[in-house]
Amino acid sequence: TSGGTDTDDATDGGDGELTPVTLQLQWLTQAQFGGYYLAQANGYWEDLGLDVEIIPGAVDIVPQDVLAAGDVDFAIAWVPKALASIEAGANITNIAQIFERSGTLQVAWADSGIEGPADLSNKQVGSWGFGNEWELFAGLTEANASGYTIVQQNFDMNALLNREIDAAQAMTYNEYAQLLEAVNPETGELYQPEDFSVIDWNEVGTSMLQDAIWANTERLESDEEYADTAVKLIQGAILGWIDQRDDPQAAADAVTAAGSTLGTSHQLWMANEINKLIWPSTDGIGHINEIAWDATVEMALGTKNQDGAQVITTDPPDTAYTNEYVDQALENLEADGVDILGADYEPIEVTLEEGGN
Amino acid sequence: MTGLPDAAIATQLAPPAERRRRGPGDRPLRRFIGLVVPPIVLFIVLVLLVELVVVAAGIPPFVLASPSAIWGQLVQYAPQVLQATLVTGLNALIGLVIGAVIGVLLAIVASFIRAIDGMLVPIVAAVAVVPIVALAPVLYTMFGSTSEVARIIIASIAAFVPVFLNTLRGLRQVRPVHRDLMRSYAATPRQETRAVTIPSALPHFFTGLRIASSLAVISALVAEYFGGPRQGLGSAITTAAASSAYARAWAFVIGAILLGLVFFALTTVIERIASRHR
Amino acid sequence: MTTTTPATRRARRWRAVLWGVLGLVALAAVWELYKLVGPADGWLIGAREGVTGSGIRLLPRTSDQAMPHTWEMLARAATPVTRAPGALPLGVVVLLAALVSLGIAALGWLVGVVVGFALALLMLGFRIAERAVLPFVILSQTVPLIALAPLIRNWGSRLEFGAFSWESWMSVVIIASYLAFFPVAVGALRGLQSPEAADLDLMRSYAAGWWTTLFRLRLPASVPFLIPALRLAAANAVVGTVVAEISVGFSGGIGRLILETAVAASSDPAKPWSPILGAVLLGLVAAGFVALLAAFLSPFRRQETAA
Amino acid sequence: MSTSAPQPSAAATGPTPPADATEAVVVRGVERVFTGAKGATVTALTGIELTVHDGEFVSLIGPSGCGKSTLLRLIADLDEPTAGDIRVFGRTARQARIDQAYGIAFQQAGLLPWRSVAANIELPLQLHGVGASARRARVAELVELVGLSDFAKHYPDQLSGGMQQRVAIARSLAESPRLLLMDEPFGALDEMTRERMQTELLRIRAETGAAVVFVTHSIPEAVYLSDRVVVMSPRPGRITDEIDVRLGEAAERGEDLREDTAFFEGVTAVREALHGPQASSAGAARGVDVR
Amino acid sequence: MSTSAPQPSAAATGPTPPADATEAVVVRGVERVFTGAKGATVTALTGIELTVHDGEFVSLIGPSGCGKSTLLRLIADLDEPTAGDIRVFGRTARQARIDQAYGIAFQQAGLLPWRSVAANIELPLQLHGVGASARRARVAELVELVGLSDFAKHYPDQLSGGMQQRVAIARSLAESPRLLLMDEPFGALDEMTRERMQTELLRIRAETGAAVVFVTHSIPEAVYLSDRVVVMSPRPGRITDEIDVRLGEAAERGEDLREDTAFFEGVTAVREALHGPQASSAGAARGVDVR
Ligand SMILES: Nc1ncnc2c1ncn2[C@@H]1O[C@H](COP(=O)(O)OP(=O)(O)OP(=O)(O)O)[C@@H](O)[C@H]1O
Ligand SMILES: Nc1ncnc2c1ncn2[C@@H]1O[C@H](COP(=O)(O)OP(=O)(O)OP(=O)(O)O)[C@@H](O)[C@H]1O
Ligand SMILES: [Mg+2]
Ligand SMILES: [Mg+2]
Repeated sequence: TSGGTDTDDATDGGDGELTPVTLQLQWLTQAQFGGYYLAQANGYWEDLGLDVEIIPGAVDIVPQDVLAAGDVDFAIAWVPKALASIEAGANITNIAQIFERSGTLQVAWADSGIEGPADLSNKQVGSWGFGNEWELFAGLTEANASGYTIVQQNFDMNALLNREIDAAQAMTYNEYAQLLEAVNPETGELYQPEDFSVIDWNEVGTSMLQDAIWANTERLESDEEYADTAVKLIQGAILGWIDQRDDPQAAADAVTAAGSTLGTSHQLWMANEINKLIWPSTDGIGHINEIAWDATVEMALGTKNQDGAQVITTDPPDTAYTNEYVDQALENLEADGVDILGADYEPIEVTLEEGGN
Repeated sequence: MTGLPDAAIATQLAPPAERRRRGPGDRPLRRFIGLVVPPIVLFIVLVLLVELVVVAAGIPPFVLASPSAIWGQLVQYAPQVLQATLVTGLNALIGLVIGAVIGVLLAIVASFIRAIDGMLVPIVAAVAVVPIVALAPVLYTMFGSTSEVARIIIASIAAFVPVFLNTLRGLRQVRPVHRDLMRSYAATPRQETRAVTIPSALPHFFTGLRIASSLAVISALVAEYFGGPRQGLGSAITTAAASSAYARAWAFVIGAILLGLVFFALTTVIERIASRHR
Repeated sequence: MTTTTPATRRARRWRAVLWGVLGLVALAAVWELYKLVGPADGWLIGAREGVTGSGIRLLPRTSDQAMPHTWEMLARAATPVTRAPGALPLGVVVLLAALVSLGIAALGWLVGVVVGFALALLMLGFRIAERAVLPFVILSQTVPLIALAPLIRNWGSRLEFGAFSWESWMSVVIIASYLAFFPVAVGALRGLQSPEAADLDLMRSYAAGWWTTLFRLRLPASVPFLIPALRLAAANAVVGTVVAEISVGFSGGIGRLILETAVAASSDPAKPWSPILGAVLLGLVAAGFVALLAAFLSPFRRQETAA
Repeated sequence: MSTSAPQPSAAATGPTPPADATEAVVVRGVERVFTGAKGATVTALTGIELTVHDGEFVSLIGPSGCGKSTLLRLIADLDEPTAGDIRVFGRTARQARIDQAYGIAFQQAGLLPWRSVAANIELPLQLHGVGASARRARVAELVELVGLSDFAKHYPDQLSGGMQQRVAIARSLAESPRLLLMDEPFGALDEMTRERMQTELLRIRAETGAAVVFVTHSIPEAVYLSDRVVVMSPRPGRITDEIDVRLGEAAERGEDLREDTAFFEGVTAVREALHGPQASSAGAARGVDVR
Repeated sequence: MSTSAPQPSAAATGPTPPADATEAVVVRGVERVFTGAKGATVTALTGIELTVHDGEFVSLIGPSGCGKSTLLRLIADLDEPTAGDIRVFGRTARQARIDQAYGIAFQQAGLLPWRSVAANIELPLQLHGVGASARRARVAELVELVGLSDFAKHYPDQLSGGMQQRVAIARSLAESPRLLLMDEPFGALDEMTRERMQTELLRIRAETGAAVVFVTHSIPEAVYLSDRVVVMSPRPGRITDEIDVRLGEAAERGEDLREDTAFFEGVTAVREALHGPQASSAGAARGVDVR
């Protein structure tokens, strides 16, 4: 674990009165949120005087709306989706951009000849919907692709494996692993990365910002204690993420202990892949890069989905993000000598087992 | 006797009982007004109430869309709503037909062969309680997720249960006096089936069909949440809701409600015609 | 009248069970048989050359991924969920989750029954209410749950007083009851209206009031209508619970397991079948409970057997 | 024509004031008009004048739709007249109902299927707060009276139609009413059971001494049972004749009475009052009876 | 005691061989034993000897459960005897059914509710392949015969009970059978409609000249209609008496016959055969009738 964090800087910790906080995730308990579970398991938040309840997401849960409605104190959400909610009237602020890179891929068979978004023209393209499709549409728009058909993608990758669709949406840390855990009936062995060709939106240049911590704008402004809590929440979470960086297995174990039934190797793969999205960090984990933000906003304004709907039609308000709280948390941590950049981070090698088990 | 046989029937409104309660001289127009006006009045009151609450309490649109906003979206997206309704409606219709045909065929077989009936009991009971959400992903894998087949199958499974149970009950409810009559005419089994068994079972079949119609619509719609081509109401609702466009989501929901209403009304009319002389 | 002795009745029940088991075995046999003889990629018609995913598949694929062997499903249920030390067999996890869901479904059923009954009483008492409300009771079931889930969640979370605070399972209960109340409202109304005019005249001749008539006549008379309604409500409550767990989120139940194991469909195809079968079992158990309840109410169901 | 003044055959009953408490039922100038959905009206009864003396057995007979049931329902206050006045033991019909001054039985026995024979009989007692032990005692008396002591614990579906009717009669007697109202109580029974039930009813009535208003379609039944037969005719429903047929003291009337000449004479008298003096033959019988 | 040899009252019927085709129905030594669920047996009929001559009207009367319906069903070959032999116009019952030698009507009119009156009446013709125009002609005759010409296009639910029964009778006459089997066809009708229907039946029968086996509970009905009344008694079901009551040529019997002394004598004779010579009074009437 990262050095010296569990020592002192707990300002008002220890005297029993913990502030209750609720944090809404955007999907089920899994290593995608490992940092939060580690922060909880290792008592970082408790040390800071917070009693954080982590609430897993579900199919119809829109975390940023839950937050805006006042049902929870903080929420994890992707930026483009949150921008849409802000335009719909949600009064929320991005206070920490945990993931620096996008984890979304469009995967095709290696023999399909699909190398970039332009090749998706006239193809059957899988997508999950639920607001997870904007990078895909941005890529398609930018490459002037046409004639493609969007197919609602299931939770599994069978549509691609059965060659019903030409390219499937996949997160590096989840669905992509599902492909590599499946047995190739021709060889009797697991599929190999060489069997697939991958479009990475980070490389194409239409990646958008993903997992961020969101807070209620109004409360940030009017409620000092809430603002204080925001800092502590970020600070504790960062410690958790650092633990995951240093020991992905610990993260995998923590989420399994929290009730996830994903296979063991799959879980570890996910923890490792998530690390790659965070580390090494350019400005310190959580700091919102203005250029990346503006790029995301610009694409959100310019992209239309198959119904012709846009993510947003006008620029988001200035309150849509702030580095005020994350910077303070980073400052506190740096003072304790915590490595918030992970400059020499190296991912581990994970071997996927059949079925992810 | 089986898992849920009478359930489906007994809990539905019985038009004949309703009819008998009315006085002799009740004119159709009056009856129509009596039937239609109260719900419409209630509907208008509810809509106004919601609008008032939303406006007065300043409820944000991502919590509850105001009726006026929904109407606005409905007008704006009318072509899409219509298109999506047609797609889902067609799936539901085909599913309903397939489910009804299989239900009737199996009911006929079960009415002839007791063993088959006994074997179908647990299967039908299980099919009656299986959540669609659980079945959908599996069916997409089996039948592919680029065609509407899996959705149609889900709709037909949902429609199958009430049609099967009601038809089977109907086939068993041939009155003994009619059986005796047929025997006294030395009628062949075929003649008996044609002249007595099928006409006796017909109203029961249509009752089953009416129940099945609503189930087929809602099942075809829910199945869209989990895969398949993205054209129907279910996909549109999820997509809109996920981007916090709740007013748009509700515009599609209204399409869903209207679709359910049309199916229900049509099958009710058919049922009434079929059981007119009873 | 045909009199049935307990012995013959028991024999008949055993025969029913036997046939039921045979039916399940036959179903499994059909599954395996089709898997054996069916084309691996199913039967696809109208596929266009070079267009991925075109055509309509009329017969399902038989690949292990699409149709795992029945014994593989069973074997998967017997092996632990994950390789994590101390992990329970998948089947046990499913059963535990099913138990949790059963509790929630039972609560949802109860709420649904109470609400449904209250509505039925309202409609019984006021004819105008029946005319105005009944169409909406029917319409309510065509509203997709997804449209309501956020509303229920949000409004629930606003209810907070004293030590009480809204938990996610309560949203699940509400959604389950939303599906459960419908058959009860319709069935109870018909049951309460079932006494004949002569019976009502009799009560009037005794100068019995509305409530006395309700308790002494209408309620007992409604039982035969109520039992199937309750059974349907139980099935609906289970379906509602599973859907709600997936939709608005609740950990620990069978719905969540369905969602979680769905991702294994590509790589561990037997795994998702366990919670699916668990959900079916759950529905059957719920129906069984109502059957038990029906047995307790059997004195009020004499007219059914007599009819 | 319609209000042909009734000629009560029992002594000492001039046109007394309606409040005379010695009469079981006094109906004065009663009319009942039903209003249909679109304002069409059906005159079910008009100008009804009827007095039933205490302890008297009066049958109402007439073709279907002549208003027999309607008249009985008016007396029982299950329905209200559009004109006229009804007194039961000197009280208004409504008050009489509330006071439980009458017992009533219908064509369908109308037993509650979920209650045993005993529980069905004690229903009215229970509703009026009679204590459990008093109820038990009364029920024992009543099942004895109708000859069903061995069946007290049985349920209606275990009884034959005739036995069910006996239970219904026992129930109508539960509160020892001085007036029994019966609307074709034996209409659903087969003829032999029916004859037995008629004999029983006479015996019960002799034991209780109650007045009875009895609706029937059957001429022999009316003649066999009644002190007086009131003949009604439809469109609009009115009383056309009253025939005194007292064949003898109720308790002494046995089965053999049915083979008595006086009985056949009574039957013939009522038949003629109903059909007119020349018995109509095939031609008239072919008249269409639309429901 | 059980097989008291019947003494047919019509002339010229000694113990002829069973195959005598001049007799409508010949029942010889018939027994019917039902086997219950756990092997218990019910002897519904035993030692039945009965001959119905061509054109004769025979009523079966007896208390509930004495096997009247069972006997009729055996003659109709809707059920089979466990012993004995039944001939209908010299053929076996089965052959007679296949040859459509009889028409049948039940207590429930048993019309098919989804067929109009005309379509109900033509049902047997249709089943036996009679051409459409021939059917139409025959149906026209039959609705005329039962006085329902104006109602041919109506549906059963639009008719009164009496009209429905007339349709059922028309249907049973469709193929001009020489034998009519009727199981309480008027049992569900009210008494006045019933009397009218009886008169009609006599007329129809006179026009067609068919033999009739008629099951009834009603003594006056049996006496009014029949040439001969066969009295049965239960446990086990057997024939105890046969009474010749021919009141006159069927066609000439009118309503006034019901007020005739001969009629009352017939009623008394049948009553005594049923109940024993001393008409039983209250005590016996109280006997329990379990279904
Ligand atoms: N609730 C009602 N509304 C309208 N008309 C009615 C109502 N009740 C009875 N009538 C009419 O009043 C007339 C008399 O009916 P009632 O039932 O008293 O006849 P009834 O003599 O008892 O006939 P039945 O012998 O068939 O029982 C009939 O024409 C009937 O249609
Ligand atoms: N299918 C059957 N199985 C067993 N027992 C039967 C069956 N049909 C009739 N019985 C018995 O045979 C006896 C005669 O019955 P049947 O119906 O012929 O009497 P019935 O004289 O027509 O009586 P009712 O006047 O009530 O119609 C009864 O004891 C009855 O219980
Ligand atoms: Mg009446
Ligand atoms: Mg019978």
